Amino acid sequence: MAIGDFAFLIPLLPALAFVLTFFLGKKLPNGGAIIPIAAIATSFVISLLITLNLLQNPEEVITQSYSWFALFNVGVLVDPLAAVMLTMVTFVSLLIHIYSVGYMSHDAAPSRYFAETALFTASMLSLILSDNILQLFVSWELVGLCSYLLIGFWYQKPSAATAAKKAFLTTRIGDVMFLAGIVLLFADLFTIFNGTIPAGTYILRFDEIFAHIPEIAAINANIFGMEVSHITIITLLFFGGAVGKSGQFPLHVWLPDAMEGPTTVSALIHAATMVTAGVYLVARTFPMFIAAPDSLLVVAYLGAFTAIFAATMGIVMNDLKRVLAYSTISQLGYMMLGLGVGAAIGAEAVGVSLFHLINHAFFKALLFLCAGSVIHAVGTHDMRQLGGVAKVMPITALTMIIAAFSLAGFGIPGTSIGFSGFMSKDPIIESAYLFAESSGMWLPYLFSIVAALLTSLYIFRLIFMTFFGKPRTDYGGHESPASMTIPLSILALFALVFGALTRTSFYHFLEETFTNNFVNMDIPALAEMGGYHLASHAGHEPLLILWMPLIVAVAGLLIAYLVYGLKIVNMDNLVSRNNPVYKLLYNRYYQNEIFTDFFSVKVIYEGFAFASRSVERGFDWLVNWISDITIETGESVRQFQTGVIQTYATTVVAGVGLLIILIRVIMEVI
Amino acid sequence: MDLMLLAPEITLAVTGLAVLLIGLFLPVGSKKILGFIASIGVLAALVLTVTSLGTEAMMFNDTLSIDALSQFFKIVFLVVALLFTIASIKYMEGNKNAEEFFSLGIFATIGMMFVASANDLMVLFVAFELASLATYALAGFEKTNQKSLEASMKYFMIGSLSAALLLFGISFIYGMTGTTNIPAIAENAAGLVTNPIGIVAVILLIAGFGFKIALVPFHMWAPDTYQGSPSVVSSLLAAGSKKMGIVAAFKVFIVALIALQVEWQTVFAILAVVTMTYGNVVAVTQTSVKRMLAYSSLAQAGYISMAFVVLTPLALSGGILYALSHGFMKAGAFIATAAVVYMVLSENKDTEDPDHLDNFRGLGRRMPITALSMTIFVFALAGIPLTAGFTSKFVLFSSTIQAGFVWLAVIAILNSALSLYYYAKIVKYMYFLPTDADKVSEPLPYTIALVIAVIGVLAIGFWPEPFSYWAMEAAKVLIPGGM
Amino acid sequence: MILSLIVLIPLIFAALTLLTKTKEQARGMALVATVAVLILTLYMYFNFDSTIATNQFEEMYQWVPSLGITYHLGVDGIAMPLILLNAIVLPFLILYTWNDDRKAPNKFYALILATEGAAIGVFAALDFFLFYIFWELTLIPLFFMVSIWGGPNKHHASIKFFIYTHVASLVMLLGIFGLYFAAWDATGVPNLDIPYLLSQFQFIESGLMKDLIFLALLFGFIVKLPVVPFHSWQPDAYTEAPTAGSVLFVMLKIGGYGIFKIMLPLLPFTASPDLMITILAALGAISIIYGAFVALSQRDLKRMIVYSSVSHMGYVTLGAAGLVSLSVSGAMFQQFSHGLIMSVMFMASGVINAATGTRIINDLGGLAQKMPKLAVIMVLTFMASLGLPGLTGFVAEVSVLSGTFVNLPVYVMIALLAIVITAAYHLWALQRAMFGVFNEKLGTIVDINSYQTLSMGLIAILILYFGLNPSPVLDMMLTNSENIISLMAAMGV
Amino acid sequence: MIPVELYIGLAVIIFTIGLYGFMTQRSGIRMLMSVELMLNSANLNLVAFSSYNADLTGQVFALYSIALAACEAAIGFAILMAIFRMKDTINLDSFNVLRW
Repeated sequence: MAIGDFAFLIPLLPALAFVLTFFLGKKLPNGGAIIPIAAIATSFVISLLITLNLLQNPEEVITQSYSWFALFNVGVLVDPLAAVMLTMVTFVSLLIHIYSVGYMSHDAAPSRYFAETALFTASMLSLILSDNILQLFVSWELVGLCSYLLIGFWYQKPSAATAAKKAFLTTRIGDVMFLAGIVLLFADLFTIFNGTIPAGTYILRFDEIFAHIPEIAAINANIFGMEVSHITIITLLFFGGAVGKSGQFPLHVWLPDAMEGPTTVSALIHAATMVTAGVYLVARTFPMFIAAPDSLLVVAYLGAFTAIFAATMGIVMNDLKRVLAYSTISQLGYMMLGLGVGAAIGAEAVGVSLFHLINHAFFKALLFLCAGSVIHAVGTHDMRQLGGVAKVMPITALTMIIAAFSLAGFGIPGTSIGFSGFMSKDPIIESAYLFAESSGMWLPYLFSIVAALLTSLYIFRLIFMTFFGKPRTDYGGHESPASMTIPLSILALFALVFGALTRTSFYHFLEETFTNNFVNMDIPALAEMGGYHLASHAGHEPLLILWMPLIVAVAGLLIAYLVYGLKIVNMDNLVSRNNPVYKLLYNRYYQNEIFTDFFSVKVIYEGFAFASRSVERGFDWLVNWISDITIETGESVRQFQTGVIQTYATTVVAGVGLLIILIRVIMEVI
Repeated sequence: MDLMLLAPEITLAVTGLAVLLIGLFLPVGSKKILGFIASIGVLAALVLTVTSLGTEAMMFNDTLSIDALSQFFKIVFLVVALLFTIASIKYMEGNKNAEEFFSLGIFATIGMMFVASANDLMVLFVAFELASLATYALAGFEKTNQKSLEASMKYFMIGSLSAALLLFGISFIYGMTGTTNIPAIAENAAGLVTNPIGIVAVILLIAGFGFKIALVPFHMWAPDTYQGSPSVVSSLLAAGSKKMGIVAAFKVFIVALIALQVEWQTVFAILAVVTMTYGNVVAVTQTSVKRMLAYSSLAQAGYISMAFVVLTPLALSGGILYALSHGFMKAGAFIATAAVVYMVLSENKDTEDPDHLDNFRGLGRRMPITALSMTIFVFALAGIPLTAGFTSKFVLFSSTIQAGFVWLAVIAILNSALSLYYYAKIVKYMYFLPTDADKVSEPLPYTIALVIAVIGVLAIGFWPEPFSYWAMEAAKVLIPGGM
Repeated sequence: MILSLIVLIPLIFAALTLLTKTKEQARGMALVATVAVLILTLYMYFNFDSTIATNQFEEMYQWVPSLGITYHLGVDGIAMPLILLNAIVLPFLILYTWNDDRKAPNKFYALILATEGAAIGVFAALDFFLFYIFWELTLIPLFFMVSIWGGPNKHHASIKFFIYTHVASLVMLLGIFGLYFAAWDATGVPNLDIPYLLSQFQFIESGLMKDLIFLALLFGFIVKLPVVPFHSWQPDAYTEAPTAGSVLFVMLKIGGYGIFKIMLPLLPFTASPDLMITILAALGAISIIYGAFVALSQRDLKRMIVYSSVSHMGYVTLGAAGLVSLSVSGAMFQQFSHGLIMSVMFMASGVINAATGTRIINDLGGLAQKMPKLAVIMVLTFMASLGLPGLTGFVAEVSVLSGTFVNLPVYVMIALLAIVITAAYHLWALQRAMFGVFNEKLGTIVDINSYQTLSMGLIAILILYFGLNPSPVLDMMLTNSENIISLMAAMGV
Repeated sequence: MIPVELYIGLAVIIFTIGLYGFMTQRSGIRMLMSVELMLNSANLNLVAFSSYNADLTGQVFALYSIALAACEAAIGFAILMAIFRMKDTINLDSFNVLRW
């Protein structure tokens, strides 16, 4: 039996682990952590074996489909794109689970924690190996549910409950767009099939979708007088979903608040599972994006903007985890940018973006786990109260510094020397340059460069404020136990060398995704349909462009060192409420005021909901009015019945007279 | 001529006279037996009528006609009379004038029965008056009760006026057609149609019958009389004598005056709508149950009057079936009220309004059988399925649609829905509002009458076939064309 | 015979239960009856052929030949799942109330059984007379239920419900009359058989008549459903009803059933099918979004659930209007799913009300700490209600939305807007009521008892099961919707 | 021969007088008398028509109706007597306990 036949076990084992841990966990040591760990480890092994097999035999893509209900199916599709994601997710998730054993040892309900994280992982794995868009959406939603449960893990804390709700609702806005995209796609395919779908054909499976891209593209809708292709609408709706899940502007507001959960959950969300789903979705449906005019440009612009926008906020945050949260948003922007520049470099963009996704997973997981380690030890995550932690927690400090270098993208261009982050971020910026060159749109490239500077600045600010200098408060603390430091070290190793080791083979591997025997896509032809002009990707950029990312990274490091290490500038002048720029950044561009207080509360809740409530009262009033008026009529009409016999007689006589007259008149009329 | 065809009437007459005579020689204490005799007599007459269903004959120079219509209505009257006599056994307990009460009731019934089989305006008028005169006396039977007297007085006065109107109308009909025989009038109708007096005569007749049916505006006496009379008498009036007006109107208008069809159809359309709406709207605000039932009776009369407007065989059979159902439902409801009134008065003799809604509080616990029966009756009156009320409404309203009178059906339906409001109010008082009062024992005669009525209501609801069949046969008498 | 048994057992046992003296006898009797119905229904379900769209297990006896009334029962793929729903939930409902102390338990359980019998009767009836009888009979036990065991405003609520829905039933009755006589006049034979009358509708000549009949029938169904703006009886009745009453209310899926069973086969033959489709779709879309907004503004947990029900019922009409087999079967499934979800939600709100004495969401707080079992079940059902995949609500919603979009994109977009709002009020309620700091003012609170856990938990598991594997009920719905749609395709609608 | 219209005219006049009396009088006795007037006007009609149509039915009818009027009067007086015993008046407009 081929290893591929076990692919369905990859999500199923963690799902099973969820059930077992949920019901039995309380009775086992460590909340039954061993169950999900074993399950995910098995999944990891299967994923790894499948990936290795695929590396050798690229044509052995795994596809299995079973009918689910009506016209829909459930199935497994493991192509190179899915394989690398599976491996990464299982691996990072496994490490986080192991780390959590120590981290959650003091918590009241570890079994619930492990059950939910197992389900979280299972959903993400199911999302990755879906062979149809509906199953992907189903898993996508389950990921959202798990994030809701985990962010609100400490539900006793009102702030946690609020943050969980906010995360769910904000991503839900994206989800609805995603669903709308699916609905539109279904309707188009249904129409293309003329309403009769042959048995065994599942029209929402990726191969069917991709096979009908030209026909979908041919359908036009008229929106405000503009002729827009349905494929553009569908891809933009899909991207809307990705914006929500992957925390792109303007639906990123939930991500920083998501820190209310345990730090390990943040690591899972930010590195392995949830936020990468959006990027994965765009990568998965890349053939549709590239066939859609303008959709990729939107992806590129929004990605680049998010990268710089989030980075600006990263430099003023004082909360350890919040800095990392904004960093995640910013890095996700890079990944989106990497996909968006597919408008210039074609299918290669998927490799470029995904490579950054993988590397980011390693160093971001590492950053969060280190932060968790620090928080676990010292009990606070306000950087202003820390300082000199490196002396107390050397391993944590070292691994975190490695992660920081990886995030900032240190490495030597043109060689295989550099941190993982460098190996993957550099190509994105380069591609952005290529994109700018071929299309004349320079803004994404400029944004990506400035964001790189800011990235370096905020992460080293964090390092200097946390690990160096003198302790600002008496926080005590100790190095974390081995169950925590070992995962840290492993992740650090990957953050250090993974990029350099796999760089060349990775791109090659992923490029196979759209030319294998499951979907045979002619990407250039599709690009033509979308109106994009592909440029060849070769390293003949000017030297300055090649070195630029490193230059800004070093610059960021230096500024951080000067300001926060040597303190040559008194920050008190800058960091003040009177500085409008600082105020703007510190208040996060007043997003909370705009999105939460104004839009959600004022417009939706107090506006629409209460307007509807008034209408509802109106309906109620109408019904009651009918009843009241009847009773009142009865009250007044009954007064005719005076009880006096003469009145009665008169009524009878008048009735006779009236009827005679009436009947004469009516008969005349007739 | 076979006198056996009149066996039910003869049986009743004999019973009535026997009760009257025997009563003269009985001490007050043993007058209870009179009720049993009367009940057995009525029951015998009922059995005789039911077994003779389907016979057709003409008697006494074509002045009496035995046919499906007359038989059906006789059954209605006998059923009501049976309920009345059984329930009265308790009501008359210890009353020294019991023989008068029972014989008056029986004579009234005989009058109604003769109206049902009358084939001549003269017979019809005399029988009409016989029933009226007997019920005037019954309504005022509680001579020392001001309400009873007032009820009787109003009933009598308006009744006399109506009799005069009716007779005046009949005299014109006679003058213009030269006959009082009902089918013969139809044959000689030419003079009626051309003469403007014809319309006046029609209106006068409508006023005369409308008084009995209690159609607005000839209804003014009805709420007062139903409320003031003894409850058992109200049951006879609402369930019995009202139907007498209906059957008389059926005969006179549909058979005799068919030539003036358009005129009286228009009048009945107006009266039906006004009556049902007025009855329901005013009933909503009533607090006296008997008065509420009186207004509900108006509304029901309005529904039945729709049969005159629609005038298809199905509509007539609906109206006829409705008459039977209404007999069970309304008689039952009044008898249930009588039981409550009896209970209230036996607790406190001087209760001001013994039939006030407040006295129905917690009846579900206090008098479970009465309350359950009352619930069935009011739901039946509202037209809830599996009761007689639904079956008859089903036939009647559906015929309205069949004939294309959608507007009439809509008004009737809305009225029917409105009526649910006050019927449900009675149920609410009986079951949902608490009371501290204790459970009381329910008098057996009332209970038996109620059970009979409930059986009737449910039988027509569950197994409508025989009833609807005979109703259709009866309708065919009026419109020989058939379905 | 089996169908008659399923209908009559609850009714007969209702009468028997009325005669019992103690709570123990009454609830035992009720449990026996509902379990018997469940077993018979399961037997019927497993012998049901879901590949054919015709009526199965038919029974037919003459009843009132002079009016063409027969005692005609039978189930098809539209009715079967709904009977199954009733049969499944009712035993759990009895278990849920197992330890409750209330006045007149014999009446209480008798009314539950009567409602079950009447509801199943509506689904099984194939004669309009019988159909209408059961239809009206569902009203009375619920009227009593609300009036006797209801909340503080019970009298107003029950009478409003009673009369409002009675008006609708009567209007529907007018529609039935129209259908009845049109066929009678054409053929000269009275017949109230449902399949027969549905097939005769197309021969009515007057287009106006056809539209009037259609609209009259439709009015009866949408008030029962209910859809905005004919829903105002519902919030009061559902809210004031005792928990068991609320559950019985949601079990009464007769409005939607009528739409699928009676409206859709008639739709292509009306004079203006497009107008009718627009009416259905607009009512559906408005209900979805309006219900969601009003639910968002509610402060009472139970009222919020009720408005969420309004919102969900919009999918039924919207999917029916979609006229694609996927959307129609999705709408049917929505009925099934909604029945399961809402019953647990009402049970949960009932438990909370019993434990804390209030249903005002802001007065609650942190209940999850004291009632962990309830919290788990509640989160699951709330998620199902807001349409989370893997649970029944999603299957229905996605089928309705994607199917309907083919023909009616605009209305689907309106419905899509509501999804976020739907999520918002569900999550808001969960956050305020279950999570956060425990409100100490609520005093000592114990978790749900084992009967309640069992009943709510098992229904919740069914929600999960049918969400993951809807085919056992969806397949028969699909068969019937395809049948309806192919009929329409033949008419060119 | 006197034309039948004159009889009818007389009957209508008597009937109207009776109606007027019935509506305006408060005394029960007078109201009864008004009723008698109306009934007799109808009788007059019947007899006139009978003679006009050369048909005896009308006269028979009139005899019946006279008898019935007597019965009616008997019952009426009985009721009025009971009323007088209770209230010492036969002014009927003082009886309006039952109303609305």
